[in-house]
Order: sequence, then C-alpha cells, then structure tokens
Amino acid sequence: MNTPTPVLRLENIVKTFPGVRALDGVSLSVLPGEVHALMGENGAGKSTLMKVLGGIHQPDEGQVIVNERPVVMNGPLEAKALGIVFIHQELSLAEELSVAENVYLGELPTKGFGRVDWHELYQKTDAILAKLKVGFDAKTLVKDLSIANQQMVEIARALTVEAKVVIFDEPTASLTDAEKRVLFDVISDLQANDVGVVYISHRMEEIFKITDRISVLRDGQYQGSVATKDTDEEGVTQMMIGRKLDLTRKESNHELGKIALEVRNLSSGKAFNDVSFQVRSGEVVGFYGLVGAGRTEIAETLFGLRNKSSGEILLNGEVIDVKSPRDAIEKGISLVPEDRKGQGLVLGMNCRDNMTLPQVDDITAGPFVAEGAEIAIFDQYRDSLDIRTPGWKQDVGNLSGGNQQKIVIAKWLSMKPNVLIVDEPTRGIDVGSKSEIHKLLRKLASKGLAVIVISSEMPEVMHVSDRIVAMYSGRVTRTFECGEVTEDNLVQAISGVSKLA
Amino acid sequence: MKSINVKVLLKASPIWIFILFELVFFSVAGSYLSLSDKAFMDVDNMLLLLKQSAPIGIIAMGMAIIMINGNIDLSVGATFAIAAIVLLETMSSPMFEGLGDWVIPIAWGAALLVGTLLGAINGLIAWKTGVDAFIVTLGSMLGFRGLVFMFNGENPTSHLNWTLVDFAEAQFLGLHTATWFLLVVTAAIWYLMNRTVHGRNAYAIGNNREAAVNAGIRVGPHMMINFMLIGFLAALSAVVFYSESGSVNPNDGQLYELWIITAVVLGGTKLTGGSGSILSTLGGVIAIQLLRKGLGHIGADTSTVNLVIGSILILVLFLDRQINIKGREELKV
Amino acid sequence: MLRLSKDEAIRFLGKQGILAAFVIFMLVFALAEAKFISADNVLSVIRSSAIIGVMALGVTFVVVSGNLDLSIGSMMSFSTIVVLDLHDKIGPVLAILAMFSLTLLLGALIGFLVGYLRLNSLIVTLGMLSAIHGLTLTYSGGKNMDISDKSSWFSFFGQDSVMGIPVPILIFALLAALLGIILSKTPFGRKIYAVGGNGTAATFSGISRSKTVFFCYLISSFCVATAGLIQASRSLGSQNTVGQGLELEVLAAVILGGASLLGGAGTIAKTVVGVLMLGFIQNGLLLMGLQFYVQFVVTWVIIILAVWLDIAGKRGKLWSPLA
Amino acid sequence: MTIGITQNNVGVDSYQTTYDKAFTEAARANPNIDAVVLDAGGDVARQIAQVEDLIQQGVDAIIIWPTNGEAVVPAVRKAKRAGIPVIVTNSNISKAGFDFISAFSGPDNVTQGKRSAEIMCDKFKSMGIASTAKVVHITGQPGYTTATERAEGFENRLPEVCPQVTVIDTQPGDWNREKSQQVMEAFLVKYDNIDGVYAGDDNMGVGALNAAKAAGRDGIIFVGATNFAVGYEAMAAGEYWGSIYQSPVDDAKAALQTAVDVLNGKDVPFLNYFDTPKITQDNMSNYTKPVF
Ligand SMILES: Nc1ncnc2c1ncn2[C@@H]1O[C@H](COP(=O)(O)OP(=O)(O)OP(=O)(O)O)[C@@H](O)[C@H]1O
Ligand SMILES: Nc1ncnc2c1ncn2[C@@H]1O[C@H](COP(=O)(O)OP(=O)(O)OP(=O)(O)O)[C@@H](O)[C@H]1O
Ligand SMILES: [Mg+2]
Ligand SMILES: [Mg+2]
Repeated sequence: MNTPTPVLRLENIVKTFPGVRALDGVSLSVLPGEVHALMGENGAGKSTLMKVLGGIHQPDEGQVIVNERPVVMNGPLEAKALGIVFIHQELSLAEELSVAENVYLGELPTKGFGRVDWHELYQKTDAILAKLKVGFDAKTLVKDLSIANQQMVEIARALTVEAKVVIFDEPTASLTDAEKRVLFDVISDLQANDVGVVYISHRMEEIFKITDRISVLRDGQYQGSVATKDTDEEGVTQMMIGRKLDLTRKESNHELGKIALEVRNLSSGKAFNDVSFQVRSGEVVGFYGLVGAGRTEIAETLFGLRNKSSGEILLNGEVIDVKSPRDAIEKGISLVPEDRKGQGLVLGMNCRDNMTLPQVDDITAGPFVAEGAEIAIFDQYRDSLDIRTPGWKQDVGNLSGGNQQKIVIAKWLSMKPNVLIVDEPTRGIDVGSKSEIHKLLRKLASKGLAVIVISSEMPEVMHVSDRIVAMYSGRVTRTFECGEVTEDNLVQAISGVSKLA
Repeated sequence: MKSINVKVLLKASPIWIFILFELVFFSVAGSYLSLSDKAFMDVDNMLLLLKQSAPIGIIAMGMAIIMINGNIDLSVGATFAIAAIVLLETMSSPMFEGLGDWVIPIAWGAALLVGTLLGAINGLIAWKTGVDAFIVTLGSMLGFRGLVFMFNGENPTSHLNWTLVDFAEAQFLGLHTATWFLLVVTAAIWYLMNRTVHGRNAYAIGNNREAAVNAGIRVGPHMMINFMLIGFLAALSAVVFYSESGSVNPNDGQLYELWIITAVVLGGTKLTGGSGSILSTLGGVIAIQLLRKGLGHIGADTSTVNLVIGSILILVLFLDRQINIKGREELKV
Repeated sequence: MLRLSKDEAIRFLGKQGILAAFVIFMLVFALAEAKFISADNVLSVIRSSAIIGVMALGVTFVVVSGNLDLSIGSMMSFSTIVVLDLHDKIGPVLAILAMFSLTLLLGALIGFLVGYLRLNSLIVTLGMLSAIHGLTLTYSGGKNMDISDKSSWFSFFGQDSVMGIPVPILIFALLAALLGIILSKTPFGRKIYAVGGNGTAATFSGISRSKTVFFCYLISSFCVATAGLIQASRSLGSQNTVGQGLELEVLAAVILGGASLLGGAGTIAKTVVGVLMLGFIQNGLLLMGLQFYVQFVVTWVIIILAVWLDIAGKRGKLWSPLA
Repeated sequence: MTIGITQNNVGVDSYQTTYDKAFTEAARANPNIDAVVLDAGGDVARQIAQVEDLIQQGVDAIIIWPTNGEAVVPAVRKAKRAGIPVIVTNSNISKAGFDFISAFSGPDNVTQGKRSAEIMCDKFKSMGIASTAKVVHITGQPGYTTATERAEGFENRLPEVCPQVTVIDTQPGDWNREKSQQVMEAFLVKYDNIDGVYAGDDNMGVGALNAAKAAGRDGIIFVGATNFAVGYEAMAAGEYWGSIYQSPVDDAKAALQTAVDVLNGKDVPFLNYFDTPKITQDNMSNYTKPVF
C-alpha cells in the first residue's frame, strides 16, 4: 500500500517565547483520513504547535505545508480558509451570544449590506447540533449552558466548513461519557470523509480507542511517530517522559483513623439535597457523577463558599459552621477548585506568590512577608510535583495548562490540611504527573489526611478511592465500599437508573 | 407568587420601572412643592423631556456601542465642542458667503466629518499602539480640549442662523427636531447592533476578546469603526444642539462623558463589555434627564440636587444588584 | 561603546519604560529652559505636586485592587473646607482630628458600597463625587472658608520647611515610603494584588475581597484627608471647588506610572514617577511660555507616548499585534 | 407673581453662592413673589432646558444669568414669543438677543478690567516705576465671559494709561486659588523682576500673593477684581494693593427688582449697571468687609 500524500506537513518549526523555547525544530505530517494523536507532557509544546497550525502564532523558523504548498498564515481566518479548523483547549466562546453566533463566530452568514442572515445561521447551526445530538438549540445563549455543553459548541465549529484538517486540543477534558461517544462518532465521520484529525489528549484509553498514529513531543522537541496498533501505553509513556511508569496501585495497608469529616442531611438551595457521607482520616473518598450532579457545590459548601440551607457538617465529631473560605482554611480544610484559571490562579501573578497566597498572613517576618520562606515552599513543591517553569518569577499565565494545575495543587498541599478536597484534580494533566498526583493523594491519606476526590473520570475515581459516593441530580444515589464497585453498577448509580439509596 | 412576578418584571426592564417611579414621585411631590399650576406629566413637558434628552442621548448611543465593544471613550465632550466650532466657523466663513442658506449642509457635513475623524484618531491609536482605550481617550479628552482653545482663543464661537434655529425648534408630529434625531439614531444603532455582522462582532469582542481573535474577527478595524461612529454621533449631537443655540464656549461638553457613561450603565450595559441593550440605554438617558427636570420642578437647590443625584445613582445600582441576586445559597464570590 | 539591539532596547523599556521616558523629558526641558532644573524650581514643582501626589498614592491602592476612585477631588474639597471651618471653632488639633475622622467615614462608606455591597466602583464614586460636592456646599453654605488667624501654626503642613525641605514634600515622601512598603512587602499588599488580579481566585484562597477593597478605600480617603490638610495649610483658605477635576489628573498620574486599570498591577514607586512626570511636564511647558492649551495638547501626546513605550516594552513589540 | 431664575453655576464660587442665597432671601421677603430658583451648573444645554421648563411652567418673568451670552439667544426668543419678559443678570447676552429681553442688570466687567488697569497704573506712578514696571496677568477660567471681558478691559486700558508698563506673561488660574498659586510659582522662577500681578478675581490674587510670600519676594503690587473677604483682609494687612468692589447681594437684589419693575410696567433702563467702584488700601475704610 502506498502512502497517500499528507494534507499537512510541518517542517522544522521553531517557536520561542521570552525565556522559553516552546518548539524546537518540530516536524510532523498528517494524512487524509487519519486520526493523529499528539502526545507529550504538560508544557511539551502541543498547544503551541497547534496554535502555529491554526494561524494564531507565527513560527520563528520552519514551514507549514498544506497540500504540498508552503503557506504563511497570518491569522485564524487564513488557516480556516485553508481548511484547518482548531478546537481550543480552553473554552473560547462569547458567553453572552447565542450558540449559533458562537459556532459561526467570525464568519456569520450575510445577506447584503453586512446584515446577518439569521434564518440561514439558525438553520445551519441546528443541522450541526442535530448531528451532535445535544439537548439545546441554536438560539440558546451560551452562558446558560453547562461547561460540557459549551465544549460541544466548540466542537460544533469543526463542522461548519469543508475542513481538511481538524485539530482537537483536549476536547474531552470536561465531557461526560455520553458526549464523548458523540464526539468520537463525529471524529469517525470526519475520518470517513478523508479529513485529517489531530487529536491531543492525556487520556490513554481514548488515544488507543480512536487514533491511528501517535506523535510525541518532549520539551519542545519531536520524539517520533508510531502507529497506534504497534505500541501500548507503556511504550508511549516511555517516549513522553523517557522512563517507565508504575501504574499499579499499592494496596493501602494503613489503618483508617477516626471519622474526620461527616456530613448529615446537607442541602443547599437547588444545587444538592439531603446529602450525607463520612470521610475517615486516612481515607480517600471519590465522588463520581455527571456534570451538574452537584459535587462541586458540595465542595464549595464545605469550603464556606456557599450557604447551606439545612443539615450539618461535623469536623472531628464537632458540629462546625463554615462561613467563609478563611474559616475553612483555619479549620484545616483545603479545596483545589475545578476551574484553575477562574478560581485557582491569579494569572498575572508569579508562581511563588500564587502558591503561597492562602497562607500569606502566616509566613511573615515582623509585619512583612517572609520571601525567603516563600521561595523555600515554592522550591519544595516545584521539585516534588515536577513543575516546569523557568523560575518562581514567571507569571503563572505563561505556564502550560498542566503546570498551572500543579501550581494550584501545590498551593493547597502546602497548607498542610486535615481534610483535602480536590475537584477534577488531573484535568489536563499528563499521564506522568497524573500518576504522581494519584500517588501523592494516596500518600497523603496514608499520613492521616481525609481526602475527597471529585472526578468525572471513572478510571481515576476507581483507581484512587477507598470508597466512592455516586451522585445523580443533587442526591447521593449510592455509596460503594471498597471492592464492591464495578464499572456497570457505577454507571447505573450516576445515571439515575438505580433506586435512590 | 406575586412577589416573584414583580421580580421578573423588574429584571426584564429595571430602568423603565425606575422611570415610572420617577414620574409618579415627581407628579405627587410636584403637586405639593411645585409653584407651577401645570402638572409634571403634562404632555408638553414630556415632549420637552425627550427633546432635552437629545444632546446626551445621541452620544450615549455611541457610548453604548463603544462599551459593548469593551472600550470606553472619555473624549466625547471635547469632540462635541470641536464639532460645534467647526459647524459655526464654517457657517460664518467668508468662503461660503455667496451660498446663502446652502452653507448649512456644508457646515453640517464639515462638522460630522471632523467628529468622525477625531474618533478615527482615537480608534487608530488604540488599535495600533495597543494602549487601553481608557488611557487613549483620557489623553485626548485633554488634547482635543486644547485644540478647541487653539481654534478660538478663549472666546465663544458664535453664529446665529435663524433659518437653522427655526428648523431646530420646529415640531413635526408633535416631536421636536432634536427628538426625531434621537429616535432615528436610536433605531439605527439598534439595527446596527442587533442585525448586522459588525454589531454582533462588537458584542463578541467585548464579551471575550481572545475568543474573537481566535475566531479570526479583526478586532482592530471593528474598534476603529466604533470610535468613528461615536465621533460621528458626538458631532451629530453638536450639530443638532448648536443649530439651535448658535454659540459654543470652549468649555462646552465638559463632564458630558461622565453623565453619558452613567446613563449607559444605568441602562444596564456592563462596564466590562459584551452585554448591553440600546433601548435600555435610551431609558438610562431619559431617567437622568427626568431626575434633573423633576428636581428643578420641585424646587430643590443646588446642593440638594448634587446630593440626590449622587445618592440615586448609587441606589439604582444597589437595587439592580438586589434584583439580580439569585438566593442566599449563591456562590459567594 | 554601548550598543543596544532593538530587542534589548525594547526589553529595557519594558522594565523601566516610564523612568526612561521621564529622564528623556527632563533632559529635553533642561536644555530648552535652563531655569527648569534650578533647585528652586525643582523644589517648587515637587511641592506643588505633593497634593496630587499624596492622593495618587491612595488611588494606586484602589486601582491595584481593581477599582476606580473618581470621588477624591470632591472629597478633598470637603476635607479642606471642613478643617478650615473647624480651625477657628475648635482649634487646629481637634479640627484636624475631626476632619480626618469625617473623611475616613466617607472613605469607609465608599469602601462599604464597593467592597461589601459589590457595587461598581466607577458609578459609586461618580455618585459620591456629586453627593460629596452637595455635602460640602451644604456644610459651607457655598462660601469660601478662611482662617482668620494667619499666623496659626496650622500653616506648618503647607508652608514651613524642615532642614530646608518643604513640609509637603516631606509628608509626600514619608507617606510614599510607608505605603510603598505596605503595598510591596506586607501580606495586605499581596492580597490587594490578588484581589485586583483575580477576585474569584482570591476568594477561593481565603482572602476577603470585601475587606481588602474596603481598606484600600480607607487608605485612599486617608491620603485625601492628608492632601486636604496640606492644601488648607498652604493657603489658609479655600473655595468649595478646590479639588474639582483633580480626580482625572491623579488618575492620569497613576496610569502614567503604569498601573493597570484592570487591577493587579502597579507600584507606589512608579506612581511617584508618574506624579513627578506630570508635574514637571506642566511646569516645563509653563516655563517655556507655552499657552495653556498647547500644554493640553503636549500632555496628551506625552501621556500616550509614555504609556505606549511602557507596554511596547512589556510585549517586546512596538506595534500592537492586534489584527 | 412667579419669577423663574436660571443661574450660571451656583456651587462654583462663593460669589455665585452668595448671589443665590441673597436672591432667594429677597424673593422670600417679598410676599408678592414666588421664585423658582434653578442652577444650570455651567452647562448651556441644561440652561436652555431650564428656560424651556420655565416657559412650560408658565412663570410670569424669567431672569437668566447666561452660561454663554450667545447660545441662550434662541431660548430667550422662545420666552419672548411665549409672552414672558426676560431679564438678564450679571453678564450680558449678545446684541443679537437684545430684541428679546426687557433689561440687563449687573456689573460692567469690561469697565472693571479697565479700572483694575488704572489702579495698577496709578500705584506704579506713585512708586515711580511706571516706565519700567513688568506685570503678569492671571486670568479666570478660559472661556467664561466674565474672564474674557475683564481681561479685555485690562489689556486694552493699561497701554492707554501706562504705555511703558509691559505685560510679560498671561496664564489662566481657572478662578482657583491653588491653580493660581502654582502659576505664580512658575512665574517667580521664570522672571527675576515682577512688579505687579493682575488677577481676574481676588481669590486668584490671594493665591498669587501666597506664592510670592512663600518665595520671599516682596514689593509686588497685587491687583484683583471682585473683592472677596480674603482680598479685603490681605489689603488690610498691607500685602495686597487693590481690587474692584462688587457685591453679589446688590447684584441679586438689582436683578429681582428689575424683574419686579418690568412686571409692574415701570420704565427701566435697558442697561442697568450697578456700580462697582475701585477699592485700594487707601480707601478701603469706606467699604465694609465683603460677606463672601
Ligand atoms: N504566550 C506564552 N508566553 C510565554 N510562554 C508560553 C506562552 N505560551 C506557551 N508558553 C510556554 O511554552 C511551553 C509549551 O506550552 P504549551 O501550552 O504548548 O504546552 P502543552 O504541551 O499544550 O501542555 P499541556 O498539556 O499542559 O496543555 C510551556 O513551557 C509554556 O510555558
Ligand atoms: N442543566 C444545566 N444547565 C446549565 N448549566 C448547568 C446545568 N447543570 C449544571 N450546570 C452548570 O455547570 C457547572 C458544573 O456543574 P456542577 O458544578 O453543578 O456539577 P458537578 O457535579 O460539580 O460536576 P463537575 O464537577 O463534573 O463539573 C456549574 O457551573 C453549573 O451551574
Ligand atoms: Mg495545551
Ligand atoms: Mg464540578
């Protein structure tokens, strides 16, 4: 079989940012009808490479070749005109506008004198939405959609033009399983139409399910490409991080302590209702459910960010009233929030200051912040979590998504909490670091911490938790003890099929 | 149940409810305090209200676009004054002496052109240098005012043309000329913002500039067009107003920017951009004008007027927030 | 030989753009008008800038916390009028105390409205601009206030010198040092940057956004009261509108210094440079005998050039990359 | 009878505030008069709107303190057409509007400027420096009629009476004591010899005086206009030479009286100037200290 001509080739792409060589001579080709995985650790340069492809960044050196013709793209529209569509890692939507306007953002259909052709716009959009099997229509405002549905709006953009290449940068980070299935259908449709798909994800099972070829970047350098069927998780991991990864979970052999946190019949408005559970010190409790199940709201209530409407919270057997995050912090509760950019980080602030923010009142020398102590904290967690940054002075906004997430985790670990709540802790984190974080969570538990892990990834909750609380629509449907959980009964519990517990 | 309905109503159109409240209040208070026999809600008085809202209102439409687009323009007051000077200077220029009243369209054209040009300067600087529009226009607020003084020394520029005054004072279907301009501008801007690609893109840019850039929307030219539009509208406002009054002081239009921004924000436009309604902006303008008129009607003195206007602004903002609170279980951020 | 590549030059500007601009302007003026850099003139410019400067220090706090304060001019008129009026009635010491208390009360009110009630600061302070003006007029009956005893020691704050340095300059310098340290070195300062940079993230980190904003306005009103004190002491009399319009001048100085209106960026040192720069520009143009309106235009150009240089340095490119 | 007044900008200085108070009091003292007192806040548009409102309310007479003497002409015409007599107060409207008003009542600002020039010239002559003296001029807020008229009167008259005195610099002090002090500081740095300062009002004059005192420059002759209480005190202290005596209370009363006379059908002179005499250290004992 002779290889078809690539729809797209990248040759020796170099891209530098002040202080960072993000891409260092990367070459890559995408064939028509293939799903090409791009993998690499956080900060390896995947998003940057794709932004070069999407016309958002211009390369310092090297060439982009489309259909064997070198091209220069000075903007996203030029890339789109060449048939390159880019679905961003971070949501890139105008929330106040309708779904249709977002799907066709930048190229609304017109009918003379710059007037928008609403009829055509809604018709075309609804046709695309129908393909995606989503439960909303073209006129819905994006701000009224859940995060997952917003992601689907992004994905809908891939279908607006006759694309030659579609790039998905971590599209599944906030999708539920049902939506993932739709996405994969879309991808195989594209494939059937000879479109080349570049697919970035840190989730191995997806990579092996849908991709044909895998290319790997490490520190901005191209490590090579392999056919997916010729390799396995271990092989890819080795290419990515240069060593093997031990993915087995060591059985916890530590004793569980007393009940550290107990929640009785807790409710808050419409977000969740009559929720009860316990977490012992030394235990990791996973919360699993669909987006909108109310898990985040429980965490926020425990952390003093929401008022409860009824029920009580007990810490070490005592009823407590958490009025504010300050309160929660003083009582030894930490929360790694779900939205790192919105809730976790001050993007314009440097890494060190972000990391020590919650304890800035406590690390002082006289009336002043003790900068030395801060740097020590930063160094410690940079090393233990392997955070890639040129130094503590770097603005967090310039770090790659995964490294930003690590800063948030470090920020809350350094608080030395008794109860640690992590909400989607590994969203957008590479396999290596992910397993590091899982190990870390286990280790923290073994030291006596009570840990709550909220996650929408089934493998993650199953891997890391001692017990799993399943939620559906603001209620706890079932609590699984260690050993009794299977994929099947978990799916049942979170989809409202099984009876309420 | 009933209280919910009230809330829904309030949410849908808070500014119009506020206007209604003002009308009722001043009518009632006026019947005790006013020296006039005429009712506050007299038809003629309401027609005057619309007319008097025009100078600020026309510019406010431009400000609404600018703010929806995510920018702000502090230089409109100075642009207003420059356009007025151009208008009046052109009319008194010996160059056009032979033309009789045909000088009027020329003067109007010249004033509108200059306004648009000044807007273009702001837009171009903001676009090409990347300096924030707040700073660019804070600077040009000063700079344009300097140009005003350069133009006419420190004296008023005057030219009374009675044909023009009669035109400006005319009433058609009961509405004054200025009111017609205000209504037409409102309609046009409403159409622009809700029906055209430029308008929708302006919303998108204000809402999420990065997303707009990523989607290939050319942010710069849109911004530039919007600044030209507000420049044009500031000049149009000057043209409408000074056609009637015929003389401009170099300090005219000072502080207009603040009142205009206030009106736009009262109308519910977010200062951060991306959302806002043209019709509510008209509401904001009318609400402020009504407040001034009403306070005059009931005989409030200067210090009271200042106190009340300031407090009302804050109160409206407070009520608006109370209405939009979802419940005590809301996320506390 | 010193040779800088364009890139290096731009990067240098990014760090010290405003300072570089400042030095250039000073040189130009000094060459054009010899008296410009005479000790007398320099001292007199700094002394006149002290009032704007002291207020700019407070506004820097407010701006870094992500808010605006347009009420300072109006509030400064209020302080000045109150302290002058009370001076003759209850004596200088009590007058000063009372004036500071009242001004801080106004600051606390704004802090409450913006910090705790989360109302938009632009509109709140615009409203307060008008309301406080009304308050001042009611208080004074609209009349000028004058101290009858012109030899009162009260003139110390505005007219005296200590070791050859005018007291207003000393107050400005001390306050700048104190507030500079608070903003850059203390936990409170760090929180202000966090709240201004991302209020939600700050809340999630256990920082009370409301409290932080509240104290920023309190500091701002303290600075306003100090400015009012210097003003009152300098002329021992005042009209009701003495501070009118200063809010924009102060804001211009703060922005010229490089504080971002979006919050989260700006320093006291840079604000001081911004203040001095505005002061020297105005003075330089005055000495060159330019008409005030030419000064307007030149100030416009300089503000935009300075801010442009500053951000061009930060992004490493002269022109904006915006399509 | 109901009389409506729209004033220029009440809060801005104590002359206008005192006028406002005096007017209200005078109106209240007269049981036949109901007064609707409005303030345009310096904004022409607002003033025109107020005239329209007064017409709409059907007042018997309108008194206007123009924010801009030209711009209000059409509004005044409207009042005339509605059969309402208009009296202009304090600063006149332009000639184009004379057909539409019943009378003007107020000071003559051009004459005031001229008188200030004469005060200054006389003093220089008595000091024997009339052939060499150098004067700096601090004007009011640019663009305000009163400011421009006084400046015009001064600049025209000075060369007539003292042809060898030179005005070496002019800058606006915006009716503001502090601003004026700053301007004067710069003048003092720039010019080694300044013999006289003419300020558009005493508020600014005293600001300039403060600057001179702080710089230790004695012997400068300060002349202002609108004698404020501070100016009067400085004169009494021998630091300030002269000014123009102008009472806002007289101003207000004259306006109201003119309106009443017009309504009562009395014959009033069209230009109803009230006198604003010179006041200097020499004759100040003839005048009481101004109340504002
Ligand atoms: N605008 C920028 N300015 C400075 N550095 C940047 C910028 N954008 C990216 N970088 C740096 O370039 C490198 C590559 O980042 P990139 O976002 O491409 O990583 P990634 O492979 O997509 O990682 P992740 O899996 O975490 O999303 C990182 O070191 C990042 O800090
Ligand atoms: N049906 C819905 N329609 C629109 N928005 C929704 C809906 N359900 C939830 N959301 C929004 O989606 C966001 C995420 O949902 P939420 O935090 O309630 O769920 P969760 O159980 O924490 O899920 P996850 O942590 O997986 O996101 C919230 O901001 C919520 O307001
Ligand atoms: Mg990425
Ligand atoms: Mg969640």
